[in-house]
Amino acid sequence: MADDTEISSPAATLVAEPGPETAGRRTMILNMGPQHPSTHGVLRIVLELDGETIVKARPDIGFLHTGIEKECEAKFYQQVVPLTDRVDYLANLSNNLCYCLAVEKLLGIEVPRAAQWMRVMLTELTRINSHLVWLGTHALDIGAMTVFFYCFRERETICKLFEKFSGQRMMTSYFRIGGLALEPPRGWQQAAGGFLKHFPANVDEYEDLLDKNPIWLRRTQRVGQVPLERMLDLGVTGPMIRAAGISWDIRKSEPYSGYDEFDFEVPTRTENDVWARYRVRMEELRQSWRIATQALEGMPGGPWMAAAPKVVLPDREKMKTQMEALIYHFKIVTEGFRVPAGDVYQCIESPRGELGYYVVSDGTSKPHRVFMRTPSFGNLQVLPAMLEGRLIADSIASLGSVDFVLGDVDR
Amino acid sequence: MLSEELTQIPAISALAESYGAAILEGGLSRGEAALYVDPVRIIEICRFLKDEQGFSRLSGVTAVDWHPVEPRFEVVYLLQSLPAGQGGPPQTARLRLKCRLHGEAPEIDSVYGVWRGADWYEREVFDLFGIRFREHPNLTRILLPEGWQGHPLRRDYPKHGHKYDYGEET
Amino acid sequence: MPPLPQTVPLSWYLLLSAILFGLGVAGFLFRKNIITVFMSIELMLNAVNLSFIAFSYQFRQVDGHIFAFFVMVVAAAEAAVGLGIILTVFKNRATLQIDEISTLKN
Amino acid sequence: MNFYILTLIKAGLVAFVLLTTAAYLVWIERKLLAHIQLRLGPQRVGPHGLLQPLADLVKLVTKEGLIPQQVNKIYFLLAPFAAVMLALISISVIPFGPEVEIFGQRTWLQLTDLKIGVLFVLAISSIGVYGVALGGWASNNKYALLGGLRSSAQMISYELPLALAIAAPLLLSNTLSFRELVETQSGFLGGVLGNWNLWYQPVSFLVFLISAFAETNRVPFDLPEAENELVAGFHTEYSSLGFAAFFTAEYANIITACAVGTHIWLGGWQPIIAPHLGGIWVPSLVFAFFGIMSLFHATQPARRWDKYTFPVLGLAALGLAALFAIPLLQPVLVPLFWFAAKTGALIFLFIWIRGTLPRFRYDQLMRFAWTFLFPVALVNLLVTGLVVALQP
Amino acid sequence: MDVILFLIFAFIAVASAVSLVLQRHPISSALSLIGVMGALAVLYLLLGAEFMAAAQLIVYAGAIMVLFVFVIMLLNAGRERPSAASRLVRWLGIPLFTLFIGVMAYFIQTFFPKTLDVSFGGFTQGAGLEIGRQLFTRYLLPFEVTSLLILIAIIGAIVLARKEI
Repeated sequence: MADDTEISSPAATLVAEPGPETAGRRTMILNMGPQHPSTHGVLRIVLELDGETIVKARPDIGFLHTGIEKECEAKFYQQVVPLTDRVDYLANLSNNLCYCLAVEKLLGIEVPRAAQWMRVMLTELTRINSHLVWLGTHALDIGAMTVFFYCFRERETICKLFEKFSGQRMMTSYFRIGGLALEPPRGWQQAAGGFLKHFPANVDEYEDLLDKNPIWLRRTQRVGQVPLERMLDLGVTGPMIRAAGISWDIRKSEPYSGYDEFDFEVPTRTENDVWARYRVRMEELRQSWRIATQALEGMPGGPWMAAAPKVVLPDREKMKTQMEALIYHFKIVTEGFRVPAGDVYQCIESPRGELGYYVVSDGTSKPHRVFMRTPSFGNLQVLPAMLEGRLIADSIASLGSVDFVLGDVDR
Repeated sequence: MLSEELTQIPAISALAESYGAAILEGGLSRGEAALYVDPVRIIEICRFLKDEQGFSRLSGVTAVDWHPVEPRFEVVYLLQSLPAGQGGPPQTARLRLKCRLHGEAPEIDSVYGVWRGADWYEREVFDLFGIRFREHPNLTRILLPEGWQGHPLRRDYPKHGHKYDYGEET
Repeated sequence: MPPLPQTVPLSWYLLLSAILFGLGVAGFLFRKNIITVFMSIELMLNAVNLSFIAFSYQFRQVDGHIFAFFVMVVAAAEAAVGLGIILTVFKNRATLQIDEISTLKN
Repeated sequence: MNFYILTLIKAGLVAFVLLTTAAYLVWIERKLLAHIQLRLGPQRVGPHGLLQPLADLVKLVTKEGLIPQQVNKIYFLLAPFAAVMLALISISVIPFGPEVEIFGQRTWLQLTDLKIGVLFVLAISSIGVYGVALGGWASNNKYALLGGLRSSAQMISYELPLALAIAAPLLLSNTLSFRELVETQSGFLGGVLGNWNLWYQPVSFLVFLISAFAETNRVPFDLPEAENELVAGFHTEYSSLGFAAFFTAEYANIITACAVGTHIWLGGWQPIIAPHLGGIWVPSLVFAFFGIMSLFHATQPARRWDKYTFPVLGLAALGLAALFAIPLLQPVLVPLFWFAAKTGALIFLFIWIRGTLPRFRYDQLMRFAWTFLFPVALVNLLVTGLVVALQP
Repeated sequence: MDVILFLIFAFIAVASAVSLVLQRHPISSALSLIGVMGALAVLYLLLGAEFMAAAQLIVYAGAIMVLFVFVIMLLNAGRERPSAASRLVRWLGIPLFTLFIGVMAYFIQTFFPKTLDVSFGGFTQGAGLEIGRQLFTRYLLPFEVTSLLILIAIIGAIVLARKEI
């Protein structure tokens, strides 16, 4: 055996030169991502390892930065809606909703009750959709393969439902400033009702696979804990903070789109670990189901669009019969609508936490500035605190429990 | 100088009492309170609001560029308090702080010391607007690559990027 | 070339054992890497085991096997402790070269 | 010379059957997992994806074998070879059935019988770690190295409970040869149920199963290749034939482990039910039932293809049933059937577990081996030893 | 047949041992040593020591050498640097080695005449039964003492493996 090839190289070093931060200890730098099965996209985490223990974790983001905020400045207000879909591609309707609410607030438009309820129903389905993807991938990360397929079975139904409504499975862009883009299709009640009827049983099924599974418990309990103060300090929101014991849900504390008319609970846990986040999201699945069922059953009648001719595209029917409607249609499509100057910050509870749109208008038909306060960006800051001092395997579970979407982080 | 409605909000009246001179302007529109404050004293004000008035959360930090106008930049802090409600979810109050900065080498103190969560937001503002945050522990580009030229969210940064500027749209 | 014998003379086994032992000694003396030195010792032990088992065959008794078995056990214990020592030494000195670990003081 | 020819024929046959089984095990696993997960699994290549293994083979062979720049070439190429070779060697001492007469030749359905067959399998499996460790190390990739390190530590640790678990039934059977092991389990408890070691040694069987999961790097112990942590673990850098070799080795190891379990605890090729209760007809009945089911389903095809595939399948099964009913062939085929059925049941367990359980964390895995499995196996061995010693 | 097998595996053993001494990289040396052990296991089989052959593979190749490989991988031990003195030693070494082998061969030929032959199957007690019996009767005390030794080794290894020393 000729041994001409040089074997020892820095890549294979478990025992590197002692770094300045970890004087005396030998560590290895592991570049996790941007292409790694468990970073859920293009997140890169630079891990400094001592054996399999993480000494230091430094997240590196921006690989999916597409400059959506800049792009918004070049679009008319109504043209921004499809862009918001691409921010958090798993909770597109939440983003649609938040943006529409913000602009409606600027415009001072009141959305009809039927549209509000429909929005609530669809955003809750979006939440279910997003949580299902989270549960599936999270379980897959920990090695439970079957849960993934079970979750995607229900997600498929939701996607088909969305397709029925908007013609698109993921990038629905279904909400418009002033209401809904299209009238709901015929037979939508049956379609939505059919899904909602079976869903609780499906959640039980997921729990059957995981809840009492000793390996699952061992992998999730007391993993990924961060002190509550640290979490608040870092601006963590959503299920993460609810799993830490704070019963804060924007749907309750600052109701929007008629959420105060619905009866639901805000699930909380106090353990503040991966397990608690899992439990909180599982409960949220049930609560979302409750809200969606209520919305479906009590769906009020009436128009789907606000009575704001300068903002809302006119009916096809009217356009062909009324001159005025045709003019409005022409003006809205070609030069958009003007929005009074000012700024608003509208936040909603997205599946991941506080989703806020800070929209600044300078009085023209294009937004001067759209800032997206995305939940994943805020939540991801907690990573170093969560990973350091833990094992690599725990980092996978912890990462999954944050439930971030890279589109949401990088925008 | 603050409007009647604004001073009825306890946190703002308390702030006006202690830091009256630092509050330059204030307004309440569409139910949202916003204060323009002196950029020099931003840390003190934030600390006061966090420690005394319960604004324990920083939702985000961003900026707005009013390009031809000077002072050009507005740094916006989105604050939120989370006091526990009576037997229910916390009652939240929101407040916006704004600081105007001049376009020549804009600089402001970092509020990282007050809320750790400001870390990435300030880096993002630095990255996209080129506003420097003094005393920030790691002020580097966060979304764009290290060697990127310019700050894209400035209004004078072409919307189609440098290479593809056809001169039609600005 | 003489024809090969039908059976193997016992002395061949012993000679093989001697050669292996000699090579072990050579490795022990020549090599600078502490792990390789350690492996050379293992080679010598193996060579001795071969002799034991060959003798065991000669006397048609299993006592040789049992001695070889004990040697093996000792080798296992030795490997556990020895490698532990090597790990510790490497942690403190960052080298495996035996001539660089000549002093007890750090 | 007859002996050599026969051995060569048998070796070729065994290698062929084992490799084909390993390839089809992939298909079976994909199908089973798919059905556990409410999917259909492979469907495109051949009826019900039956030619999928062939397609996989063609794909893997014709793919470019990439050797990255930074690897140590010799060991990089040696590792998959060693893995697959060691995986195939250990099958040579495992019998598939009793002594039979084929074309007037009396022979054992086994390559060779070692007096220390069990020890031999243990020895080979303990060396099996080199393929994985070396592959991980030679790849010169951090993920692969971590995978290699994990697997060597894991396999050393689980080797202990495995050996201790095997030792206990050996005390009962008082032999190290697989052939004799199976023969000591002949006879029937109360004249009905097979006199298996499993009934006397349930604890050691469980310990063996768990350790076997760990030794073959299967869920929930598949940490060396945990794709969510270490990308693909030790075979991150392997493609084409290298990857195929590791894959084959893994499945061959599963087959070996299951066969060993069958022989030591489940009575090898001994039937479950005594012959006088109709045990000899069980294979025929099973195949006949399967064939009738297939034919029945062919009348109500769920998919277009089923109209043609199910009758073929059904007729083939009925043919097998008839084959098993021929008295002349029964002495050969029935033991083979039982052996295959028991091994298949264990393999099914392996796949089933993969569809159900998540993965352990590394430290939990080690703690499980040392603080639970090892003491349990040890106590079981002590108790067994005491009982055997105190028996008159 | 016996002779052919012996010669093949003796050659493998010697070649691997030479490779162990001459290879510059510890991993190569370790693999060579595994080769030696594998060849020796086959030779043990030829000598009728079936149990020892299996033990050789399980304990030596399967456990001890895995530990070695593990440590080499863990430390990422690189190629050895030849030191200045080694050339002199090598010049002296080869004659010394030949001398040693020669002397040994002489003694072996003197003490063990050629009449002692080894044929496969000539000794059949090495299959575990006899070893076990001897181990637990005649050699019970040494056996217990080795268990004590192993205990001490375990404790020693644990103490050494602790982080702060």
